[in-house]
Amino acid sequence: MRYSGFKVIKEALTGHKGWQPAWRDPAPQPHYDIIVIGGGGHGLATAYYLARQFGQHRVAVLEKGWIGGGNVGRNTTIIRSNYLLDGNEPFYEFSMKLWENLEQDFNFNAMVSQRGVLNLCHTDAQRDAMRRRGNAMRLNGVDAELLDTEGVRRMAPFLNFESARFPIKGGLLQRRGGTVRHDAVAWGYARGADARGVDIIQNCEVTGFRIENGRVKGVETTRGFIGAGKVGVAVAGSSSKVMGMAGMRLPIESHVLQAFVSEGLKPVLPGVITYGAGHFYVSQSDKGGLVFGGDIDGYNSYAQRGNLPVVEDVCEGGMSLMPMIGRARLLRMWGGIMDMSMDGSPIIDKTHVEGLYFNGGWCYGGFKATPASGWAFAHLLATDTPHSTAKAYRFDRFLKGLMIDEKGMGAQPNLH
Amino acid sequence: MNQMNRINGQPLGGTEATGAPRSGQANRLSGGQIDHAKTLNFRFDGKTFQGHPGDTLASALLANGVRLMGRSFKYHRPRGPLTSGSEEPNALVELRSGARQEPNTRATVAELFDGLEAMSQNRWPSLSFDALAINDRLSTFLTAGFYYKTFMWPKAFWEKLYEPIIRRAAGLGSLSMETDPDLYDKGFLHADLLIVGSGPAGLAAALTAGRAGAQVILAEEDFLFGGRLIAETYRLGSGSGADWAAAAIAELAAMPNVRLMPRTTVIGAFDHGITGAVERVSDHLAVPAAGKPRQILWRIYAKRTLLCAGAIERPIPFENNDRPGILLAGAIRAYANRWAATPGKTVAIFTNNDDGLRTATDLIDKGVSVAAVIDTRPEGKTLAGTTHLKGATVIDSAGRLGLTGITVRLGTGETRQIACTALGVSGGWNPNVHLTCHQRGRPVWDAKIAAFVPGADLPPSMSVAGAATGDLTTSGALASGAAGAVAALDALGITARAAELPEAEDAPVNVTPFWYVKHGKGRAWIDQQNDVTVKDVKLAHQEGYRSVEHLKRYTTLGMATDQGKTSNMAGLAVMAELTSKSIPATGTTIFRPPYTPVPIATFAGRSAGKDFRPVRQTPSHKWAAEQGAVFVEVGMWKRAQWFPRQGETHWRQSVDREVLATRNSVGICDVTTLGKIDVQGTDAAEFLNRVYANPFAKLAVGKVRYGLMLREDGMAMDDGTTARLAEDHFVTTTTTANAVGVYRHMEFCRQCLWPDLDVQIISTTEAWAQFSVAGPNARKLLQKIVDPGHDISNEAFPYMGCGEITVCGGLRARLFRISFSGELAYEIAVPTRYGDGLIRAMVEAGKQYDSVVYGTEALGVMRIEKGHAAGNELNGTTTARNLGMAGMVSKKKDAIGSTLSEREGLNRDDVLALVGFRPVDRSRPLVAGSHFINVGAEATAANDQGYMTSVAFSPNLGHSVGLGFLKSGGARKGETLRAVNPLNNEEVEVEVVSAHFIDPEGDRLRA
Amino acid sequence: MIINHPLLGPRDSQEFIYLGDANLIERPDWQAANAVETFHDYLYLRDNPAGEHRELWYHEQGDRSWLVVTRNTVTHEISKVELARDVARSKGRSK
Amino acid sequence: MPDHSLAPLLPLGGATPRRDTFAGLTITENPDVAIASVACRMGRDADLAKAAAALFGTALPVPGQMVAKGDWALFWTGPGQWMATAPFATHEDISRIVKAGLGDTASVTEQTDAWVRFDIDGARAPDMFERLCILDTRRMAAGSANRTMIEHLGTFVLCHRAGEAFSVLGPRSAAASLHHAHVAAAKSAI
Repeated sequence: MRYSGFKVIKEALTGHKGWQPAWRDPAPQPHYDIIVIGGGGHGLATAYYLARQFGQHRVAVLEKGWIGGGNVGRNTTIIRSNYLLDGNEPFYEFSMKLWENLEQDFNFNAMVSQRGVLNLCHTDAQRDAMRRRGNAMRLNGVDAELLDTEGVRRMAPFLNFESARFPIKGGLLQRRGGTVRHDAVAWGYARGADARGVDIIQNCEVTGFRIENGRVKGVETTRGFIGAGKVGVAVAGSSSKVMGMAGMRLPIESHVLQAFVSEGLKPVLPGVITYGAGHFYVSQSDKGGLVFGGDIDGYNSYAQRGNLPVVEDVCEGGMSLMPMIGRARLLRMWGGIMDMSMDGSPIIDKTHVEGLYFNGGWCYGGFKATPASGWAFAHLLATDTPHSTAKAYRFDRFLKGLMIDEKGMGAQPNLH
Repeated sequence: MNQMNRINGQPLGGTEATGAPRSGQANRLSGGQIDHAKTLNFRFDGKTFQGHPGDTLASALLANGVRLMGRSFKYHRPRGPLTSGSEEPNALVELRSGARQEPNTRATVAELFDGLEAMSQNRWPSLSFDALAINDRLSTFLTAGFYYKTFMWPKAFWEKLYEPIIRRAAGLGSLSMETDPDLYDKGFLHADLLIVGSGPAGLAAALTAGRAGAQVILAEEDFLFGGRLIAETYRLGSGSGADWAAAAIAELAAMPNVRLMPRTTVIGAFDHGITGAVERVSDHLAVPAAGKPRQILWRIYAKRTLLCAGAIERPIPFENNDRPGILLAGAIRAYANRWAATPGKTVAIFTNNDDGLRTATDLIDKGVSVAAVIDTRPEGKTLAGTTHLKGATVIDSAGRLGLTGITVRLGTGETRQIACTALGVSGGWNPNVHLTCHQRGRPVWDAKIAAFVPGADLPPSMSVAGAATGDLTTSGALASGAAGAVAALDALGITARAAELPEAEDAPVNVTPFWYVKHGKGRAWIDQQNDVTVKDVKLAHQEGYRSVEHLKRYTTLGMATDQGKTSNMAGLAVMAELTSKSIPATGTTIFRPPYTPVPIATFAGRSAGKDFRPVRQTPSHKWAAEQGAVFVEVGMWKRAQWFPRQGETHWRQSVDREVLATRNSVGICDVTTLGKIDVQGTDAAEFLNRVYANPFAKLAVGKVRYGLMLREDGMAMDDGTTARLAEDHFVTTTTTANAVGVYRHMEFCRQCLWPDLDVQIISTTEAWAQFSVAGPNARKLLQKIVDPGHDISNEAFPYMGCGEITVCGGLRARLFRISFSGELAYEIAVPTRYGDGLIRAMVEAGKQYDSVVYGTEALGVMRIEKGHAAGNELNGTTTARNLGMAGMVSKKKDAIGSTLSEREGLNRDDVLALVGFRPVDRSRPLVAGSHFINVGAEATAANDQGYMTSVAFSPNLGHSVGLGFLKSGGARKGETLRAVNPLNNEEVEVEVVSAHFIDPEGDRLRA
Repeated sequence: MIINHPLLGPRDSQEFIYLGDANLIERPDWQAANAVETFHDYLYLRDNPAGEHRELWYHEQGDRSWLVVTRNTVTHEISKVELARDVARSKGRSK
Repeated sequence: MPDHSLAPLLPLGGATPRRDTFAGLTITENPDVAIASVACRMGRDADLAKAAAALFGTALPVPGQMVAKGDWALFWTGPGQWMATAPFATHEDISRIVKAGLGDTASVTEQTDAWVRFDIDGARAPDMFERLCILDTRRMAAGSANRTMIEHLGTFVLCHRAGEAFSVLGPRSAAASLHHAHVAAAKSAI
């Protein structure tokens, strides 16, 4: 069924009787050409592009709970392609281009809102580093503007220009950056994949891999064995748990990242703003809530909750940057489990097991990467060759010394 | 007895009666917990009203006959209060004005004070006439999730047209956009037992624990203690519940081991028994007292927590169940009993349990007319003094801006119209399990009361008592509160005896599940704030959004400011019916912190604005400020950036002067901010030999050596100089930025890697004021400072020498012959308190040489001229090889980072190398952050040759100079490249040169 | 969180800095033939269990001790706290 | 005490110590204490104990504790580490004095000017402290010495008399911020 304004009106006038389920609820078949483990944004996008782009239709997505229940449903909804390094920038720009046509592509309004992402800088050295990054973006054909203090003031006059502990010296602006209604991304991909024949199987937890002489044959699940020609794992947050079942240790730690939303407010913020001298980034949802976050709690965790010190640290950053939000109330806090990798960049690669492929290590950049991640993973699964923009996301880059370390923090996952 | 006059330490607020007419308060009753003798004036939407101390904004407005207080989120439906507490979804207002304007404040908990100002919100032009109420007419088009299905064409219209409209319509209240003028604070409390809630269970627990001598904190979100006890009329022992509560509070207030915390909401249960609580210190005042915070965020470390948070009543959705005047039955009872106010003169009750009947009885006793009691239960005792309709339901209501009547369907099937201006609805009570879920605990179903109760997976150290457990009787609450305290203290080894308790009612509520009224084609509201109706839930089910998580996210059920406290159950029940599953099988939605919304400023406390982080000042700060220095933030330090002199209008004039004077004569710079670590022990040399990539074992006493420190992954971590003061004593310096991290790293190496090395370290960064004295006349200047006994001639004190000396007539000091500027230079250190005196003395001594004091800009210029790597080069991704120091990484010893720096990817022929650059056209400035592109090549990422890290105008060379990383840089000296800066649409042709622009052979250093 | 410091008793985790897996104590031999591989595994690979995890915390705002904390990464429950120096010695590390 | 020509500057920038008074509480800047750190050399615990007893006239304190004897006050700062303090007027060169007494049993480092010290006196002290730090100063015993965080800074909190006499030692460079935090917390509480 195609969604449209006309359809909405027609259904409204006929009692909404015609709406169908957005996706089926099929029982697992005994065998699929490709199984994607993980019904989050990346897994669903992978299945969608496998079907839409690579002609794969005997595909199943296995989700242990409900689709979209992981990080795609618990993030701060920011999209951007303002990366510095060659290994990253083309990939995230590819993702941005997919975002820009996504809704028309999968016929679901995910409210892709390109209202700009502004990273602020507070020292001359930060500005130099930002200029290097902005120029790298431009050399990659990506939009970027370096604002001075006055430029920032024009865009966000409510920021603390008077009594800031760390003065605002400018900012790097990507106008094409913005936000997306996160749940809608999972639902849109699920609906689009389902419509193209993909089986989305919820409440089906993978409990093991069946591997015979180095080749994957399928997966054991809480709903029995399911055979597969190829298995792709896209379970960021739980990557170590799942790949551990295939005997792999990963260059990844699981950490909790808290996010926060305020009560609804009339329009306050122009786009996304990030603080360069504290851990704070914020945007405003279409419903009016300030959606904000900061640093990860910093210790390994699989609990989807955090603790007060980080809540306080984030709000301190917010209050030093934009003191006019002081009387807005924080409504809800939640935590997502991040696949923090050893250089802050993801992995999309084959494994030592033939037919077993891995997608993870997204740190907290996973949401913005969803479309490109799905496409690139589908490309790898379908063609056995990495997508042109994802060639650097290899397991062996650490052994070879080819890290993709945007922040320069090294093998310290909680600092990326 | 009136508790308003009883709570110790609580300001009464209010003013003596102004003689203002009471007649305005048409719906004011007698009695209650308010001070009728005092009158408070307040304004709502510009109109003046009167209320009394003890009122909330909601109770005062109801007393004044005002039911309409807000508009709903989506359909802009007229709304009045549904509840009398913090779970209120409807009566949200903008409280106060100007910079203190406070959006989305629940009128039901806003404590009335004289001069209070409130405005209704989310309406235009006025509350009674709201243009966007048109949405209500269009509601059939605006069903759950409609926006996911449209607004997609044409693509560009989303940001330009649709979204701005949606954003303006959405949102609730608005911010003033001004800086909040109030103070906020944070604090930390410790206790044996934290009791959350002061209803019958909480008070019984507090008395039990308090009398046992335990350290007790009793936190109550209300401004009065007692919970339901002060909202009910039933007796406790010989007196009223309010009397008993007041007496209990009086006893507790006299106990030094008990801390009573009214106006304090426990917002979250975090790891290991830590709870967060927000105390509203000044929200009941017009303006906080001087120096006092508006609110305090308390972090409470209690060994045990006893949750006595009571229960929250739930409504029964029926067609048009959201009109102003339709409240929860318990709320109407509370308004009448505690606040002496009624939402209407003629009230009807709609209930599925006996508790609803109580409201009718209490209203009748207060002389409020009860038009009828509509009871879904066909059986049961009949209530006297009113029409008690059994097996009946309310199927519709009337009244555009406030309730005028209801339509009832009798058990017989016939319908009846009943005129009333208020309706009390009771669908039963949900135990308040909120905090039990904060560590992902899941409530379990209790069929007896048809509600979820706390599960077994409570946060460790938390237990639950009273109505929160599902025991809804007062006697049960008292008993379980006392028992809960005894058990909690027993776990701590404290013996307590349960407080003797008064006789109290123990009537069961006899609830028979009745989740929503099926009759009718219209809309029945489940989530009143977000306008989620029964129809929306049905549509979500039809479209496959059937898991609770999908239901919530698709319909926004339970996502409003009340977080579903009054709506989640009905939503679940409807979905359960549609999927023909039981409610527990359908699922439960768990709650997340905070319990009620908390101002962002409260979480920040004092760490806001300029107090975000502390300021570190250098020993010469006072002197520099006297000179009118311009300061710059370097981490938490404030350092002098340059020292403008008379007539200098541009920073470059000052910086050029400081550089030239230093290179031509002598300059002084405060370098105290560099980290200093004292390293001692018989193995100190071996220790340094392992933490630095280059050798240290053979450094002679009295000598200094430059050290390059790598991370284990081979990237440069930090660099600095290390001086050997004795065989077993070194002083090593770090960069300002990495001082803390390097110290931490050294402790890791010392304790975790080589635990038996005899090495002790301690930071001395703050203990010594250290100044660089650089330039041809540096020695001459210092000879006037250093005591004559110490020979600092080039022969006696050569380059890279160091020693302990005395200055200015005997003050102990340290002297290091090191140079960052490339000039003949020393660094001299004295105990910090004498740093101010020393710089004044050196400036005096330098006068005859026209010495200058230079800031961080000149420092930067000179280190770039000299080609020293600094922060811009040590960016965490650069190896020794990138920095041109590959030779320093000794292969003959084990040092952190040496092994992994051998990886192939870090040693390819074309790796980046640090080189110098100068503009071909010397008049052109260079720009840091430019990228290098070969001449003739297209400016694309594929052709990127590297990037410029640091630039400066060299007043010595008369042109701009730069440092940068260039592919195969070492082999490209003399090559011409383009430094492109597309951000500014500019590029400069540059020549690759040595990074050492000044004195490449280092003759000056050794002079 | 609260870490029960072996010398100082319960202290708020806010006084500490987290490093990660306690295996970082077991730094490999730099002279081994495959040193690059062993250092790679040592520095980059993690067990990252959902459950009991031995990890390094540094009491930066306290007594500067490095601690090995055994903590459940699902419940955050801490079952054991040791001085890292003692753990290092027990693993045969010395000079 | 060497007689040189340089005038000292107090941490808060004044010539005389700063003092702030509230009902039931005073906050006093105290520059008159010399400090040296003492760190036991590997395996020399017994020798150090002996030398320390001879020098200070008391045993070195155990973790979390402070001892005072005559001119000397000592508090534990870490495993095998202590701070030794004495009157500045008579012990300005404290590190040499302590090193001379302890010889090669310990590493000794001058710490006097690394710290700003505020003496906190009065029954309302805990009311201020509970808005500054995590430590339970209300129930802290006399002789307790702890390092914790105040205003994002690592500080020592010493308890001289339970509930009413404390000292706070913080990084000297941040003296002004630390002082501001104490005064703000005191105003907030009192």
